[in-house]
Amino acid sequence: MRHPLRGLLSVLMPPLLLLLLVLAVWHTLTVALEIESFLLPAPLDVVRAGWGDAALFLKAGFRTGAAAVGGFLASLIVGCVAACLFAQSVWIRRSCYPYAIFLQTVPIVAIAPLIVVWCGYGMQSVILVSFIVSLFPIITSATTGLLSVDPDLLDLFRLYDARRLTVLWKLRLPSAVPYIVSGARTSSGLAVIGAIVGEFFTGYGSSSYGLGYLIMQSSTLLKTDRLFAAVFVSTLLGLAVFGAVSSIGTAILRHWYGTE
Amino acid sequence: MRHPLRGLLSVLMPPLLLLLLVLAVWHTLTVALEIESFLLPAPLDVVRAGWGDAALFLKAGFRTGAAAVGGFLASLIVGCVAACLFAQSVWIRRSCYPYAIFLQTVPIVAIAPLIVVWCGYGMQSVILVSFIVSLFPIITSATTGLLSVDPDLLDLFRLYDARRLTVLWKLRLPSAVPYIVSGARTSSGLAVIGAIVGEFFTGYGSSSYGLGYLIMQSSTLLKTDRLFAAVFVSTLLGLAVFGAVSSIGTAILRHWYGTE
Amino acid sequence: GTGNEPAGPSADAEGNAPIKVRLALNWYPEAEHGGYYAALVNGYYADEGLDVEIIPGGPNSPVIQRVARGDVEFGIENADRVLVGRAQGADIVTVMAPIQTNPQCLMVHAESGIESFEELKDLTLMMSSGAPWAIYLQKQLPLEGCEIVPNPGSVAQFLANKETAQQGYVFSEPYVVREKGGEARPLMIADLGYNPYTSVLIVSSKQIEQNAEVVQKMVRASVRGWKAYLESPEETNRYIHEQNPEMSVDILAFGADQVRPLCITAEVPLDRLGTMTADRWQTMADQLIEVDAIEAGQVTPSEAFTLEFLDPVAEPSTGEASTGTDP
Amino acid sequence: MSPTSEPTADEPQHRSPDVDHTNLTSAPELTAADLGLTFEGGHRAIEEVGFRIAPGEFVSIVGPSGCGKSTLLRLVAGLLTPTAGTLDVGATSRDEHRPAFVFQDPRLLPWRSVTGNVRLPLELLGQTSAETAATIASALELVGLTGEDATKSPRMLSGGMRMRVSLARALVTEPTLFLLDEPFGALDDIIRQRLNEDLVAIWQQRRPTTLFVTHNVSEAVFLSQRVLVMTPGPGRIAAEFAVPFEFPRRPGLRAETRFAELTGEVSATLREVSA
Amino acid sequence: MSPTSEPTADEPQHRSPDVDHTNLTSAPELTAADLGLTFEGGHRAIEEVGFRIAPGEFVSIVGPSGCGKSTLLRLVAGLLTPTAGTLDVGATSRDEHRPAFVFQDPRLLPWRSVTGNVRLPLELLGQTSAETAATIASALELVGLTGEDATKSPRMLSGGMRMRVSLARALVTEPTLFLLDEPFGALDDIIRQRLNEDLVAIWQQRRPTTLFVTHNVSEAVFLSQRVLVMTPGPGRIAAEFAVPFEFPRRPGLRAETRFAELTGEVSATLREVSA
Ligand SMILES: Nc1ncnc2c1ncn2[C@@H]1O[C@H](COP(=O)(O)OP(=O)(O)OP(=O)(O)O)[C@@H](O)[C@H]1O
Ligand SMILES: Nc1ncnc2c1ncn2[C@@H]1O[C@H](COP(=O)(O)OP(=O)(O)OP(=O)(O)O)[C@@H](O)[C@H]1O
Ligand SMILES: [Mg+2]
Ligand SMILES: [Mg+2]
Repeated sequence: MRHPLRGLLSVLMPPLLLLLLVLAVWHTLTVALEIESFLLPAPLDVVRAGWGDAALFLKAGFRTGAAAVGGFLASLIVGCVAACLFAQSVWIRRSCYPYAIFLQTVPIVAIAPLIVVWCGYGMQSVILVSFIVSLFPIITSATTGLLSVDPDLLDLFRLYDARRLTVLWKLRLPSAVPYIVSGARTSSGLAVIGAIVGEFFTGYGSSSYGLGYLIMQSSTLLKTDRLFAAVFVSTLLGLAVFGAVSSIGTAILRHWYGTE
Repeated sequence: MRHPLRGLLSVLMPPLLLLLLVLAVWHTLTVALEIESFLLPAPLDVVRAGWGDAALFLKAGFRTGAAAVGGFLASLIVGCVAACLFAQSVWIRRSCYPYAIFLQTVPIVAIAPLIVVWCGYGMQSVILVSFIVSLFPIITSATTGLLSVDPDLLDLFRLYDARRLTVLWKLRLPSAVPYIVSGARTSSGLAVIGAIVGEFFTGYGSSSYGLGYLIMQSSTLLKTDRLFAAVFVSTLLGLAVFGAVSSIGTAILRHWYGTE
Repeated sequence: GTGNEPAGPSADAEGNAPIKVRLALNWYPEAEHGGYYAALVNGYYADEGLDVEIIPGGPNSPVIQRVARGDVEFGIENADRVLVGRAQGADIVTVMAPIQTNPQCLMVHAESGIESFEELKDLTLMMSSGAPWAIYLQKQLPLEGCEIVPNPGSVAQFLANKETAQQGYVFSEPYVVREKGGEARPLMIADLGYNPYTSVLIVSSKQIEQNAEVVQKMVRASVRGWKAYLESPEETNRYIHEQNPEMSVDILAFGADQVRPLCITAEVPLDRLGTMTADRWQTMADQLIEVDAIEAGQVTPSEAFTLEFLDPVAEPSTGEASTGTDP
Repeated sequence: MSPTSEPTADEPQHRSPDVDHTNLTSAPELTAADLGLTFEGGHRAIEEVGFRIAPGEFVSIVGPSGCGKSTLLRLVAGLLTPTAGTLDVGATSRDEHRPAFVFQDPRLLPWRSVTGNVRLPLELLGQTSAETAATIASALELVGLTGEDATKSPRMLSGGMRMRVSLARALVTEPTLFLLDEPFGALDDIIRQRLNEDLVAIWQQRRPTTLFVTHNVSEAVFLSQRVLVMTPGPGRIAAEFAVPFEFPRRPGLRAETRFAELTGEVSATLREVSA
Repeated sequence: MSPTSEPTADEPQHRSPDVDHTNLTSAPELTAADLGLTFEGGHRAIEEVGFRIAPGEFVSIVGPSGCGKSTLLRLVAGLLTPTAGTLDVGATSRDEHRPAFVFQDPRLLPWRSVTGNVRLPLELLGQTSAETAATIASALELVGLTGEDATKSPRMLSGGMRMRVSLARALVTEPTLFLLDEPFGALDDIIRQRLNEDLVAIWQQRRPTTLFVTHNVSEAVFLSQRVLVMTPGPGRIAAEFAVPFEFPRRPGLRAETRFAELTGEVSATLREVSA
């Protein structure tokens, strides 16, 4: 009934149209309001800056992306495990939430020296920062999910004196999937910004750099066009991770729950 | 049956016990491993640094806290409104999510000049940064919630040809409350770190300062004990906002859904 | 009110109301801004009929952007960034340069025995590797076996690991290192030949066109302030400490000591404080082109500064020291 | 009529002569021809269903579990779109003959009290609270819920009470098209029989076109003018029975022989098609 | 027995002499005295309930909607804790006489197929899939679900099918204590009567102590050895009736006069207490 190419087109059209609109407004802004290019570069300049150094941006994007994906996966696993612990009792929750919150509210600049001393400079530290930054949403949404179980189903498990672990594995975790998916969506973006911030403080030198370095450098040199090109790549990165997480999440939800 | 004071005590005991344990381990670490105090100060030093300047930390905490609360509330409102738009159609979602992700993945350092130039230094810019940082979790969890509606209930509304707005207001939004609460929990911590980072880049200069200034300068001048005291205050701040959001959320959930 | 308040603005000799101007700093208030604060504290600005508000900065303060847009009238920046800003279209002009020798340094541990850049070998260098001076340094030196990593913003790493070198400002980081029981030897970047003026006063060219008189007053008072600061910084330091309480009076005193020889050099004695030369601006531009910070032909170094507001008596007769157009 | 004869849309209407026509609102006529529905997964739920239901007629549908009764009702309500055949619900706009639907599972909004849930359709139709309070109270009374129950949240209700709330929610709009999917499944006999009688009374008064799905053959016969029997899935209409008893139907009817005979006949057919 | 006489725990058991004792597993005895439950909000659901149910006895409970039948079953299952009186379910450990419970709402795990849902209790009791496959298949067959249905997800089931899955889930563990909360509420008469007969057969074979809540008086009489009638909330036991018919009970029983008489008597009492 539907041509596959037309399907793809209809998927891509609206965002592209909006993109064009946004670019037009942005362009008009820079021209009409005479916004100086050192503040907000014209879209064309950004494209030119990005295109001119495409290979470099791509490489940097890949490096940062790899760290972000690593940090995200670590958060997903550790976050779910932590949430399982948190769901066990209100005491554990009360006792441990402060430490989870600490991880979320601590500025990376404050703990960067510790991280570097213990993990050294390089990818592993960038992943660690990305992990720290993206952990909390998973913990909190998974915990909420694990606790929002249908009480009737819980009764069913109680009837058979199911052990906590069994309830967790066979009831709470599957029920929490929609919440975990929602948390993972949030985390995916945070993992990317976490990797970039990680590169600011613990990242690579200048010979092999990620987006964090490009952003820092362009900002120092006031090369706003380059800066925005790098930010654009990081957004693309965020979109890619988010898109992947969303698609997987949607597939799981559709398969398991028949909901969108 | 239960003495109220005993109740309070039983609420506070476990976290306090764990805190003591953590402090003991931390202390032992700094002593046994001979970790230099400029890397990881002993807990006692941190307490001393904080206590000695309690008034100052309190004032800074309040300033940052006010900005964080402002940013959080703005996110809550704007995030819910955006999610309502996102829930209207898959096209809007596809078209607008990239921009939401942009806000999450853009390093504040990259847009700080724009913010400062347009909003000036001070509280309003700090609130703006806190808002930008804490917006995404609300959008994504509220959107998930608005879309995870019981299809049978949706049928009920379809029967009466309820307008989109009515479905949104009377069905989707109430159904999404548990998701919004979960998103708000995540946001609360992000709003605090957002305010701190905001103060790094768009803050009040230094005469009337928040935690961001304290953290930045203690870090530069390697006053690690003060740095950790400031981080501790920011964690307390995060806890306070998180606690408030959680309690309100739990109350709403208990009232509406009878679940925890 | 601790008695350290700057002399309040008062009506000038002709009885005109004081002119409000804002001065944006590029960092938290420190010794590198000492002269401007001295002008405020000692009432030199007020003497000129100016009501100056000094706006402290911090990391990544957009000083050039704000000055260029006219959000603030004056700003403090470093000379290389002025050129970078001009290359990006910011029409700003430097009107005085108090610190002749750039305070940027690379600290090594004293016990390492390293005394010069050429000896840097097998070290971890912590520096903002994207900054022009850092690129210049990398181009100039072999840096055998050196690993360059981001500057973490604190000297903790440096203290923890003897095999490191770290960037710093000569009047700040070495003090912190000493305070924590280390001993750092600063290697001045200026000695490599990369030596942009520091803490220069910038304005937009529009400001010069429209309010030359105000600029003149500002420069005059600032020069006075710097001279005063170099002589007796104590009272000013106390005021800076109030503005930036995390900076102790001691470290500010150390800073003032360090900044003095950077301002008063063999070429520039105290009475010519604030002056600049076209040669150095040209060199700076060439170096920036060399490190790819700007492109050739993007800036005309002679347009980036003017000496017209500096005391013409003290100037060697190079430029046409016109008094500028009346507003 | 032989139970194996296929009903067609052209068959004559069975209308009892003793029905009260005074209060007759114009109710829709329902016509289906060759109606079929295949779910997305490929499961054929109903197939080649044809019927014609006169305005104001009360028709019951019985059939084995899973044969497609709920699916048929959802099609009529416009909640599903036919994948084959045609369906005419006799309305030019949805507003004209808006169906009231009692779902098989009594889904209530968990964040609203009983009253709030019953008020919902009125709100959706744009009526203000002031004018609705009395309507709601009388609907709740009709289904046997007390004032105390009215303030309870759905989680505090028993299964039967939830079903009654859902019934009250449908009754409150005074519909001209009434679709009931086993509304009395979870109710005890006392309340069930009382509601049967009330339902007949309501129907007589307002004469909505009514489709009533039930598992209880004697209930189907007691209530309706016609009974449709469906085959196991994919459901078709296997037989239809006219119910020639006069209205209003009194409880005594159940004890009469002609009632037992017809009920037995329908049951036998049902058993036959189920086998 | 007069319908108004209060039952006591000391009353003699009614056991038919023709029950098959060969396969008798030891089933628990249930004793309640002065049992009461008040919900946290202050709502008294049941009050002063006393009974004694012999090991292997089949007892039905009827009563008006909202009278506390489900609550009583949940108390017996240990899902609620009595706020007054005592309840002895004749087991020293929960493992000993683990109740199988058919909930009034057929709650299934939405992420498991029909088979997966039925397998759940076996998994929870630690049995491996290999040995359970046959058990599950036969339980599904018993409730009339096909192999095709077995792979469906709960969302694709009709209301009656969901109820049957929930029944199969309870049957699969071969329990000694059987608690059924209107398991046949959403089923058509055909399947309902077949399941009635199957239930009697299962009970006869394994003799679990059985508490059966229903709205259908004739079903209660057909199935059980004793029928308890409860008052409207707060529920008490208003009357009890011994059912003296022999086992196995054949469909023909429903047509007999003594059946109609007893059913009539119970219905009358029910109507009386409900009024
Ligand atoms: N969680 C609860 N909190 C407060 N009241 C409750 C709760 N659950 C049930 N009730 C009340 O307890 C009473 C008995 O409920 P129960 O579910 O036992 O009734 P029932 O006899 O099973 O009714 P039905 O036949 O309609 O299922 C009802 O009035 C109900 O409103
Ligand atoms: N969403 C769906 N996707 C696929 N199959 C479905 C779906 N909903 C229902 N079915 C199937 O369609 C058939 C008819 O379902 P329906 O709910 O109409 O039965 P019913 O006659 O109402 O049964 P009951 O009396 O048990 O309620 C069933 O076999 C069911 O499995
Ligand atoms: Mg159905
Ligand atoms: Mg019940």
